[in-house]
Amino acid sequence: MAKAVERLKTTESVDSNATDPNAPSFFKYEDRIEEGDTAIVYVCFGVTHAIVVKRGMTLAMKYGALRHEFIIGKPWGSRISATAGYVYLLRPSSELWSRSLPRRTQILYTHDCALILQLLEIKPGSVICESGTGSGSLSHALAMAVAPTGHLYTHDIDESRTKTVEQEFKTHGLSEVTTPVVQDVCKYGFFVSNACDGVFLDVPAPWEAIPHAADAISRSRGGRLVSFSPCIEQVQRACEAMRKFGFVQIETVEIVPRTYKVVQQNRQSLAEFNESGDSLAATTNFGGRDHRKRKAKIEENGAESGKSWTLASGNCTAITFPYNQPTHSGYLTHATLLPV
Amino acid sequence: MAKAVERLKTTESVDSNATDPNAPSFFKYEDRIEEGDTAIVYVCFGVTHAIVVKRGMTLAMKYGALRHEFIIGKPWGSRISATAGYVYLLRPSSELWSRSLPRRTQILYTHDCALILQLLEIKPGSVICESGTGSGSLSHALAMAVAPTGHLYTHDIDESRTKTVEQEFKTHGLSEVTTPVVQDVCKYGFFVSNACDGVFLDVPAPWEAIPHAADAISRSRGGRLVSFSPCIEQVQRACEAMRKFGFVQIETVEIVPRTYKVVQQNRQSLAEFNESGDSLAATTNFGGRDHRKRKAKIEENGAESGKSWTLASGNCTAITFPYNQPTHSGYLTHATLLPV
Amino acid sequence: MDESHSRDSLIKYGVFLALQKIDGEHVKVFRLTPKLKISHEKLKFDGDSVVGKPYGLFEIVSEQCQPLAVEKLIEEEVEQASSSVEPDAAVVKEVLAAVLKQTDSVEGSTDEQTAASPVAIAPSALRLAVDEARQELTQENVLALKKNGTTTSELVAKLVEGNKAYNTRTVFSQSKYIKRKTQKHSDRALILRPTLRLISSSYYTKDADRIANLRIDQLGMILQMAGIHYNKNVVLFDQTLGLVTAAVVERLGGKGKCVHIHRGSIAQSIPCFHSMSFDEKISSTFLPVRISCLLAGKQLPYDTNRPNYKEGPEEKKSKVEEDVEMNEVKPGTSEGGAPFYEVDEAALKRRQDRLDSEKLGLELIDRGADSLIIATRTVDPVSILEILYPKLRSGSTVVIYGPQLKPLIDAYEWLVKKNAIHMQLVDQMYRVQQVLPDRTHPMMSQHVVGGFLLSAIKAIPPPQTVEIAQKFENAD
Amino acid sequence: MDESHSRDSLIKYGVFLALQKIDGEHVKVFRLTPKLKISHEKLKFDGDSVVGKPYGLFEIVSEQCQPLAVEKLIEEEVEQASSSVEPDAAVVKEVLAAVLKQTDSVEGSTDEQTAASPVAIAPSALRLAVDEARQELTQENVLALKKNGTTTSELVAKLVEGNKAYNTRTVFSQSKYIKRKTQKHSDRALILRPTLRLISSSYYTKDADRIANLRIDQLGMILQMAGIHYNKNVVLFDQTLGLVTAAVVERLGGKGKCVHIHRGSIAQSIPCFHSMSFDEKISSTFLPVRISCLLAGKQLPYDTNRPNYKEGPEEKKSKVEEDVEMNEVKPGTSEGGAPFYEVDEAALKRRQDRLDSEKLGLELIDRGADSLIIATRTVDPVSILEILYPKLRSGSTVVIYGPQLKPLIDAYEWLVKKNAIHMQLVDQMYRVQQVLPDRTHPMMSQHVVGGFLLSAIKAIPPPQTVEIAQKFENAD
Repeated sequence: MAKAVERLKTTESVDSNATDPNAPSFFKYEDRIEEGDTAIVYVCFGVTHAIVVKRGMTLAMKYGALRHEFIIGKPWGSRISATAGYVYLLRPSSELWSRSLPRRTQILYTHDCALILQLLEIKPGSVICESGTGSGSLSHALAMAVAPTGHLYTHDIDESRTKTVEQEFKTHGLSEVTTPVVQDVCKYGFFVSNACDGVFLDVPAPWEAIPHAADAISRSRGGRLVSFSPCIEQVQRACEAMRKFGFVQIETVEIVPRTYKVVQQNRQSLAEFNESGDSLAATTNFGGRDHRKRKAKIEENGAESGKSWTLASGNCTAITFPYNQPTHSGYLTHATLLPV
Repeated sequence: MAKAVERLKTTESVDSNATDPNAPSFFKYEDRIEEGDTAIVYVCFGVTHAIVVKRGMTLAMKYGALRHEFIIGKPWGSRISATAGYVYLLRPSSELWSRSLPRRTQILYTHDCALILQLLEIKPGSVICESGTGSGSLSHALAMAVAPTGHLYTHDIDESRTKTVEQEFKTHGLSEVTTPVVQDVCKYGFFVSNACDGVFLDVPAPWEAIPHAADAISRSRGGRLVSFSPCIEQVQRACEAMRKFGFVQIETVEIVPRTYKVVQQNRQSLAEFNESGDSLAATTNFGGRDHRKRKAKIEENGAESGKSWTLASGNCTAITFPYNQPTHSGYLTHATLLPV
Repeated sequence: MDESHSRDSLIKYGVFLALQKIDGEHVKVFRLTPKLKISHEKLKFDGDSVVGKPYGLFEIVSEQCQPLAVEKLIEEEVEQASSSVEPDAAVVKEVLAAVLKQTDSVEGSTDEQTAASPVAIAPSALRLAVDEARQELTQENVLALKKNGTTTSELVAKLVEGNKAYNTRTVFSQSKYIKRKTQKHSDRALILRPTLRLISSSYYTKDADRIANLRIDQLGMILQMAGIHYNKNVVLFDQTLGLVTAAVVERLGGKGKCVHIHRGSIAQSIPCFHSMSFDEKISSTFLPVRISCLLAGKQLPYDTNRPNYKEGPEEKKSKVEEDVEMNEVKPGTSEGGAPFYEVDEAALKRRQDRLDSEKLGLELIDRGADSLIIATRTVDPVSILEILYPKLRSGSTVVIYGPQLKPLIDAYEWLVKKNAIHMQLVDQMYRVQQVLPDRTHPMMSQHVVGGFLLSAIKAIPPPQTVEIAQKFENAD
Repeated sequence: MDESHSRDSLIKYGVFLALQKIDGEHVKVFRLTPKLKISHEKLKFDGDSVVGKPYGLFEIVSEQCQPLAVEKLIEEEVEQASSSVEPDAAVVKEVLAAVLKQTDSVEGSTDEQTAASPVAIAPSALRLAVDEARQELTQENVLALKKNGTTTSELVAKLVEGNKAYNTRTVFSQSKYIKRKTQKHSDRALILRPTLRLISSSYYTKDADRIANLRIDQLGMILQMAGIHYNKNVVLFDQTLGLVTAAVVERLGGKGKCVHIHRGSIAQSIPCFHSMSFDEKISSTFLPVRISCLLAGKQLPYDTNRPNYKEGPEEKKSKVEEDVEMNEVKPGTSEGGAPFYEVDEAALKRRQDRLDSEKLGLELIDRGADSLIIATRTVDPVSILEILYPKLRSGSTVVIYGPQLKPLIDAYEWLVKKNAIHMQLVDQMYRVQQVLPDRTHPMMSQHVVGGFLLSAIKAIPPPQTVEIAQKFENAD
């Protein structure tokens, strides 16, 4: 096939540590943190750092310095003091990794990732093709879902991204189930042909990649295709291409998430209001002049800001927070290719 | 102007009763129902009938027959027995009228009407052009908002619709503030030029009507344009036309409403569940085998079904109901034409 | 995955099937038994006719299923696509021209008006005429044609011919009419192995209340926030007919544990789980544990003389019947549908197996699971947290799903007091788009119910700061 | 409407203005006073420079406002439209070619890659490079250019030239970059008379909390469900800074009554109402009534020695200051900002006027209003219903808006017990769409807070059915 010739570059995965059950891995479930483990340092809601624990290293963050020495041997989930405050040490998960990873590109929101996995009908043993790799956020979620017997082929046109995610997979014990590929799938198709159970596309012109996706999917098993696009025009062209290449069950959906904060609900009667005004805000204690600054502060603390207050039992309510939220990320178009 | 020549047909309004303060009218606020009044017979949530009260007439509806005789002289808001149940007699409002009117076309939802009025910046004294008239649902809302000193020109290509709405306006005391016109605004423009404060378009090809809308709007006062379209492709073309014809503040919005039902909230502990199962549904007493039928019954009673139960104070919650709801009607694109 | 796919490539009796009409809205999940008459969205066929055929696309002629090549769909699509390169108006004119040529019964008076009618949609231009009244083909004609094996597209053409009102319609109503008629008489269907996506869709549109309104996107969020993957130890309370249980067990892929907390003596009312027909290896991670054992704090023996819970008699009976209809029963075992008093040897063996699994499950709970999922419909999550949260390993994930906000707010308060971190309370709107040339817009109406999701991570209560302070000179 | 529009066609001191940048996101509403320096979304100009000019479109050069003809915008639009008839790729290539031709400082290595790069958007293709770091034009350069009167489009061209990273960007980030830069340096603005739409938008994006999250679509629903039009008698409790009051008063058009229930001795904290600058005729329907009178059940005299409510001292002070900044004070009167101890003649006259209005208002309440609107933020609607609902005429409309669901559920229960009918509890999602060729999608993020709306109609308690039964032979 022309494909093999045109293929730009494949980075072969090294599976040195994959057979060692004690090697660092996202799948390890020891009680205590060991050297070489990837740990998520949870500073506060929305602020996390991923580190590979190594003696002699120090993490500098919002709450000061944290020497890795003091992390080793601590139980997962521990609270630990840094020089200027305390943090928590958490096990890596694909959700926490996507919050903590070094962003090289815009990444998919957790709610989109979660639905993509469902729409791909992914499970251990699935063979999945992805493009583009980007920052590897979804790639991690896909790799963890297909492990230990499936495989993820993740494609990107940018070699540096591919190299980085390959190194991350190695560090996270995911090398055996992943193959990062430098390849423009719109032009040259996927690394495998007639082999996979699902294809995920996050590319500018998905319609160009759809014939290649059809080719990558196993003919005997059939498979699923999911395409993510921000603009409706991309969706229109993608749907047309899917119909043309024999996909069925074509459907386009979108998610608009809403996050809440739990706060005290302060209600007052008309008489109370007449007496003392609404200086007591409806639900929170911010408001008035400086509320923008206070809002920012609360936002930083995020959904957990409630913790700093005494929540009177049973008298709580949830308010939409923050006031400004994502209202669109992209449309997810999904379809089935039947076996032949 | 060519316009005057091409104009197809104008139905001149007869304002015989408009000067009589006791004439039937949507603006009348007498205590009791008089002969000739339009009354809304409220059967149950979602079922209303608009009647013109006239001795000798009888309304046949779900709860049997209701002779108009017994309506005359009753206070507005009364509950009255028909032959097979009781109903309420309500004053007409544009919201109740739009629920009760004889539908000749699909009509706009209340939430869309409400926003359209805001986006038109309508008020008593405004001069508004509308197309199409359709069933006259929005026309009534517009006419009531511009009264007593403004005017509504409502255009439709279908003469029978125009005739019907003209008759309705007469019956409802709105003749003086309205002029229904049989005219294709996409081809021949509006009945007035350089005169109005706002234009509302609900036509298949709004981009064809937009230059005419610009012409209809007062040059010295400027004005507002609102266009309703179900499909995004219509919106794209409309926006392009608006920019081309000098509109500013062009924005497209959509509303997705959500209706709730208030029900008892039944919560059980794990031990209670273990003992007796979840035969007690989460929030309502429907469920199990026949729940589809019961659901239908509840739906009929609508939001007020709570009334038939004893609502234990403070233990209520609101659930999304019905399960299936409108999720799209159309996009509203609005814009400003500045005075010159 | 490969094994299970290649293992049984042909449809046979006893399997669960997911049936969906092409362009249909609902998925039907059912178990194929002999002599079954299947009826779904105006589609009718003999179940026997699919036996021995591969899963995939079928055409139904005279109530018999015949496999159909996907190429057929592609051909039609290419034809349609090549004509839709032109603006919609052209397509419509073609259709109209074809209709006018083929039939003499059309009144010609309004042709011109229609041909010149605008291309796009305006609600006000939509006439609400009653179709059936103007339809010249009678219902009997239609049935007769279908019996004779007329194909759907032929049939639709005939219907369009027979409909006098057709050419007085606007384009919107015309295309809607064609689509509606095609849908109604379409005799093409997909018959597939049930997957979580299909089962979830089937129950959500048919019976959202019984699965606590759990939608596929929120099911995905449960798995994502709980961090489910192979080799994970999960404890689960599931009031979603086994939907969440099935999703967790599938993601474990045969390695790890899914402790399923259930009422009564055996795990029942989990048709979604059964529909997945997991093989023995995958099922091995499914460990049902009785609530009564949890409440008692130890494993209880089976009380054969007195079931340790009461059935709410009629209500429960009719439920069992319904569940049978819904194929809740796992094929090849008597679980679920069997009487509760078992006497034979095999039954005793099964009971011992259950006790063994339960023991494993209870041990895991005591040792500390890595994830707790509560997918509740009526049960207060706090009453579950009180029993299970203290036993979780530190750093484990907690995910609570429920159709009501208030119980989750209470759970939020409870977790705050236990120093849980990374807490998020979310819901989401989920909307399907119609994507068609010049007719792209969100679906006009759809199921909108859903639930709320609370997620958190269990943290260890703070260590004595003294200990740390000794190590740092500049400690705060 | 005509009078008010033609009355003052030129901007003068003392008027309220609504300022919005072209392509800007926020509306700023403020009162024009002499020597005001206006600053809004990176826009800066002398307020004095707009005095004596007509409302409309302005270009700001060297901090001075110059009226700009709309034709200018149209011309540019036509130019842009004619080029965007081509697919996006062509536009991009043109832009790139132009950039490459004009500048020597661009590293050529990645040109080809960019030119061949895909046309549309993919998030994963978005590089998160820091713009400023790669920008060769310094901030000083930019400011100098602006001082020299360089136009926005010229400036953007220069910035694009100076940005080395420009041609390594994807189209998405390119167009985003141009848009961002254009917005940042755009010196065009609309200066308009405040309208409810503009005021509503201004407060919603800036201070949603203070107007109880009331969005324009929900404001519209309040008016629609309450059935507000000329000659209607309305009683209103307003915790939305006067937004709902202003909307009702405008719709009454000078005929009818709007009884505004307020705390304290005078109606305050209603900047939205004041920003509308209603003339005397329109304002005549505005009848403020003190809550204390309602609670007492009669009109109370003004207690000049002791204001009958306490200010929450600091908090209230800073609020007053802020409100002054926000031009809450009605021009030409001392209301709102004035001290509470009034001694002079004019003050006594105003007090008498207020007492007269209040008397009218109280009389209307007792006679029975046609509509009750409760737009609440913190106050329990039931505590208002208890006082006002019994006095409403039968058949009148009741609309309750609030940012929280629970108080509305309680109000729902209360109204059910009073036999209210036609009850609806709703909320709605409101989303802005970006509509651009090949880049159409809902806005990526926006303000999402809102509230809930409960509406009902007061019905007369059922008449004795005996009375009716006598009249019908076949009565049920």
